[in-house]
Amino acid sequence: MINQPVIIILIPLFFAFLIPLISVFSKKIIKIIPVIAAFINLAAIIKILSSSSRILKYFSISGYKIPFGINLIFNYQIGMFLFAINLVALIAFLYFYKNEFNIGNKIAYPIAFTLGLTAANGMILTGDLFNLFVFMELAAISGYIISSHRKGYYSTITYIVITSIGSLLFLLGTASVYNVSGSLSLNTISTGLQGVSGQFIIIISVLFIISLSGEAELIPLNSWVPKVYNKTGDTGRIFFGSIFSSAALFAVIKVLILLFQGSYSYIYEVITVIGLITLFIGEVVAFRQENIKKMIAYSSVAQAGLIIGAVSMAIKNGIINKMVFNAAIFQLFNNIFAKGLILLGVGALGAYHLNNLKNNNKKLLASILTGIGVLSLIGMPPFAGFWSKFYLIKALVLNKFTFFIIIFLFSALFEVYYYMKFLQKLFFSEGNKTKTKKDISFLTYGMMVYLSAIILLIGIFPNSIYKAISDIFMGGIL
Amino acid sequence: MRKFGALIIILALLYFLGSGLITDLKINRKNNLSQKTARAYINRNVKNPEINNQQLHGKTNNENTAANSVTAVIVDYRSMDTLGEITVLFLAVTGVLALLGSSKNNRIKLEKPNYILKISSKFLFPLIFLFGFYIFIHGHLTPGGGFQGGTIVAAAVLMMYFASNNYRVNTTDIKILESLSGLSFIIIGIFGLFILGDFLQNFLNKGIMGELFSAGIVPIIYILIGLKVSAELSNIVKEFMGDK
Amino acid sequence: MMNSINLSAIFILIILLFSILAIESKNILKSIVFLSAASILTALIFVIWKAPDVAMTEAAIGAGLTTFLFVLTYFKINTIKKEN
Amino acid sequence: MINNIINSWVFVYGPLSIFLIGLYGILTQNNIFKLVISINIMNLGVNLYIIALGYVHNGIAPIYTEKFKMSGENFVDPVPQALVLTAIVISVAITAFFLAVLIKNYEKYKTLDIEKIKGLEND
Repeated sequence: MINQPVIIILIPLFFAFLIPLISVFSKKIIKIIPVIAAFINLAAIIKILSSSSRILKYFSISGYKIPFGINLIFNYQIGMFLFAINLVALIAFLYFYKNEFNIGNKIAYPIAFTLGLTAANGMILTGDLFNLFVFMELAAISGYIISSHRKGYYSTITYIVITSIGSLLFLLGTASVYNVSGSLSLNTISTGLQGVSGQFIIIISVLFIISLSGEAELIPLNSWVPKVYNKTGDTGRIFFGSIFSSAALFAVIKVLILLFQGSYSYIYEVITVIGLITLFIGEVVAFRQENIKKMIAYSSVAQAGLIIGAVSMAIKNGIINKMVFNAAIFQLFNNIFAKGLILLGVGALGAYHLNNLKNNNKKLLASILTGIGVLSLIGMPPFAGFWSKFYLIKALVLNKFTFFIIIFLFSALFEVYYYMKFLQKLFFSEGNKTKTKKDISFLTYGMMVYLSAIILLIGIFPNSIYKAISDIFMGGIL
Repeated sequence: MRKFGALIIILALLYFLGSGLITDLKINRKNNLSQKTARAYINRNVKNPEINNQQLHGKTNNENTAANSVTAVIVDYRSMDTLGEITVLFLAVTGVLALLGSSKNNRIKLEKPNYILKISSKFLFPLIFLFGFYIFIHGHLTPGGGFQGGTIVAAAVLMMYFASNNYRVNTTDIKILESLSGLSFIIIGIFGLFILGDFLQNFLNKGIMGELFSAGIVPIIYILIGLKVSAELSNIVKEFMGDK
Repeated sequence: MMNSINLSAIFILIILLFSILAIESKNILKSIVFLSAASILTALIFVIWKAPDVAMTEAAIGAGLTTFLFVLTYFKINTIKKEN
Repeated sequence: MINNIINSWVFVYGPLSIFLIGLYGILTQNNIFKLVISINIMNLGVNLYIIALGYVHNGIAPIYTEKFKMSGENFVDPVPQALVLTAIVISVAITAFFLAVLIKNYEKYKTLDIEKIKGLEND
């Protein structure tokens, strides 16, 4: 009974609702509430993981079976994903607890972060199209609040306008799908859509892709990304870069696979092109940035493009090329940790601009740990990112996706160059400005060490993790 | 120039969307529901699909006895959406609080509140309040429910703000109310999880359709939603009036 | 021949007109009023289309509360403007 | 024939054009207030579109009463109504937050014009 995955959504939700009540009595305790929520959530995930299988299972809510009630999808692999995301969230909350709690309103931001975690978990778990919309809106609103954390009001406005367009398009698509197929459950829609004209499918897929591209940082609705990353706080950046974007990418993959079931090849061809364009443009623009926050933002956009491009490349005529698909999922998984570590490091070092960076012996350990994240992201051995990129290239070469490989390698060159520039400045630059930021706390060091240990562990035992998360929708289509 | 370009984009989109959607949407509107999940929601036969053409109003059944089908969908069949929805509202209100709470501005002062409004608000306030409560208590029988009733309560609060420059809403009460009603929603859901095995499953006696005390947890949840929404929207009104 | 569909066709045309006016009008207060009117008409269409629940919500939230929030924001902006 | 044209206007093209007018507003307007209004207009269009999808010819409101008490009545579809109810509440939540950000933004930059704010923004 307690093994229902709905618990993973409910725990942070419960604590978020608890915060106003607690604030009446004491404002000091609020600080620790998000940490407690994420911690209990992690424990719950481990408990549920221990009794789950690798086959995709549907869990009904309010007692009505598919397609009548809302359902959650869960299996071991999705549980691993949730574990990763909640772990990074716990670390982000700890960072917030230590460094950023005193900025801004002391009730609203803890609530926004806690509910952001709820939304991310919900986006990953839900098996219902409209429920996905609700969780996307929840993620969006907590994103709005988080992005206004350091008074970046104009970036928040851009973000609101763009994601509102996206969410309305999603609503249009959802309602049309319901009218034609007669249900809202992801796994029954595909049968309901049989015998529908190709034009309708094109419109629906365009609506879904455009609307989901807002949260998932893909072209065309991603122009908010650099602005928001530039203006939000450190915790907010970890949230956007590591938690929201991964959850949204997961939701995109879920819709692509469970809703369209791999048929309608042209959709996937178009998405591959979108992904590759996003990848290339992201890397090229990131290459030209001097502002590190914006550089990471564009790099994050590029990663999203790579993952979605590879996933849709893997699907052809209702058959999924398992090698490419699993490698892309592995890349998504590693990205959660690598980007979390980099953003944590950037926040801890206060390294926001390339010209202000300088070699600081006191913070050498933090620099090295950030370097581990960067090396993992650009795919250097022996870190986790190397293996996912290696598997991806191997799979692409074996399947002769030449065009993809060319663009991938070409943009990887840009990526390696600008991240190397970042590392070079971090370790060897004398720096022209003497700006001292307060010392990095022991807790922050601990979190960074922890994340880099995970990255290193995945790097040493890539196969076990790869196997643990492969065939993520087993039983759904694979 | 920009307007002209935008106009062309809009027209192209209208053609693209309209022509693509219109063929499959069955716009003659006949026999629209036969293939949909909505058919089962209306007939209340999700659990026993073979039962058809029975009298529902004035009788009991083991699935859902809310006379209003929209309420049945919102609070029972798709109740997870509603939980998400009130969370969205809760979060937005918290955000408004965070932003406007730190605002330098003072309360919007009316130069001289309308005399008639000032006098009549004293007895209109409880009436509107009661009307709001009526709407959300009868959500499972008549049109309306927690969201509509909550808005009406907030409208009463708004009226009080316009009637007097000295009126204030107690923030602590609002916080406790919204927190407790949200928590109770989750706790009722968890009761369902423990008693029957699914989150938010209806574990109470279903009663007879059309009566006030029927439909199990549906009216309870709708009342909680109503309380939460009224607290939250009153809070929004308060913040936008600049009252601190 | 004024059946419900034809009636709603005309209402939709009026809503379209109001929305164009709301966007193109130079005065913000006028825009708010046009938006509110469009919202009320939408609620009316919902009644015609047998959706009383949604009509109530739209009238209470869409036309009522949202309009008030707009107007209050407009007042606030004006007070800030005057202070400077 | 004429019925078909009216039907397609009422159920698809009319709501879609209201939605797209809102989009036009977002593309052309510089005033942030107008952007909020445009988003609300888009919302109206989408809500109309969804309710229209649930409409049934000669249908009645989906509420069981003394008069309509048998299952299998010719009700309109309740699901789109539920979806729109959710969407309206979410939209008012977003509008309220947007307006709050707008006020704070005005306090910061003293203008509502996007182009001017872009000029004032520093990195």
